[in-house]
Amino acid sequence: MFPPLNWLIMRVAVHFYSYFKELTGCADTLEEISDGAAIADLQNQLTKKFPKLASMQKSTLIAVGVEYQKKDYVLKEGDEVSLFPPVQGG
Amino acid sequence: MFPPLNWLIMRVAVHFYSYFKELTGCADTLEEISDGAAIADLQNQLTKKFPKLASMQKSTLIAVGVEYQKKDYVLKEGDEVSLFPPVQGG
Amino acid sequence: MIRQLTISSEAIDEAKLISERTMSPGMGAVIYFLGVVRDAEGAEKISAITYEAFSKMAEHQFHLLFDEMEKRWPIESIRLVHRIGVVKVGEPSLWVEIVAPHRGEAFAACQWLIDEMKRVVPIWKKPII
Amino acid sequence: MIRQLTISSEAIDEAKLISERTMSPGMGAVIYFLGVVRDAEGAEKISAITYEAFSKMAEHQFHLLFDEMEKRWPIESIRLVHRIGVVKVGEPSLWVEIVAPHRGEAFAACQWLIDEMKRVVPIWKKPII
Repeated sequence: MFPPLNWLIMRVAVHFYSYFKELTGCADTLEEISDGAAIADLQNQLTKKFPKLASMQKSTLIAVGVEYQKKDYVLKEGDEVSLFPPVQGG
Repeated sequence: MFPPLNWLIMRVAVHFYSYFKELTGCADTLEEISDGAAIADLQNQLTKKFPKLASMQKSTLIAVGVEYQKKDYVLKEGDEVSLFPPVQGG
Repeated sequence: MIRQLTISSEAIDEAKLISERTMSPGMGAVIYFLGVVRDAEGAEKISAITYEAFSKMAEHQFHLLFDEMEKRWPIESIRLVHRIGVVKVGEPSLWVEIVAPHRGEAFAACQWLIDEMKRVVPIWKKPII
Repeated sequence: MIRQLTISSEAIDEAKLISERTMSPGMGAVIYFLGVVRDAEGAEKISAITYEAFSKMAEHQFHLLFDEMEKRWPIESIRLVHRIGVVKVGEPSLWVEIVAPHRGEAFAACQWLIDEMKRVVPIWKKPII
């Protein structure tokens, strides 16, 4: 009666922009994370994988889809999360 | 040894702009006024000649040549004085 | 500071004015304002406005304002065209362009210039019904 | 409110944008801002800037700003072009135009939009030496 393990794990796509791509060495990554995890948890996981992100943690902007979200946003299976530095248009 | 009378009188050209031309019925007038007279004196003289100017006295702007001047400006022979209502460019 | 001032009854030709813009490589901002004759003055519908200028004084007063702008802001160029005579509804009566290093000073200078113009430059309007 | 938003690597064509302007007879003010790539970032001389956008989100965030502008000011039209990719020194990266009844709201809205854009619209720049 126990659900299979993969029911407790969800996958979220993560995209990096601007010099975050240089800090991580990639533009995208697919992360597996526990069901119910928030953005803060995902960020901790990403910082372990890409240690250079740590220095930017305070100024990192985070979006899910096309909306800004805060660190307490609870992730859902299939979310598209974007991490990027302060914007500089114009 | 008395100077002739016309030494004590000076002539100033007066120009009207905008609806001041309609109030006075003319664009220009040549005024004779006592030597040493100020703009305030000229304005009194003009108000007698063109009574419709009286209602605008407080909002009248006054220039001598191309510079704004106040009512205490002492006129000189040959001055070109302009009287007009508040400006409305743009 | 480049200054170009035109007070004229000719129609304002935006495309031509834009093609004549010069800008050095340190400049980052161009602000451009167009004042257009509206179809109403207060409650009354109008078809045009007649602009009258005391041109010699208007030019002098504009240059006093440009002098002040040059002291206040690091502007590279100010170009201004004020149309006089009959200007129909929908046609521009005023075109102002400021070129400056940054947008902050360009916006500030442009707004200041238009506000001051409306205070001191001897130009008047008369609506045509 | 007319909205026209373009995020594109094509060069900004001011003359064409101006020729496409529409304006109803109650409108009295057009503000137009051009942001141009300067030859220096801080102390360093540069030759160009590469602009990168998260385009889908940038468009959404621009439209949220336009929604807010529509609530705040009686604007008839907002048109904005942001160039992405390599933009050389002296070339425009941003063009914004606001059409409104009066200059006060046009200036306020234009400045607000550019300030907010620089806060929330996901576009970044990278200088090229």
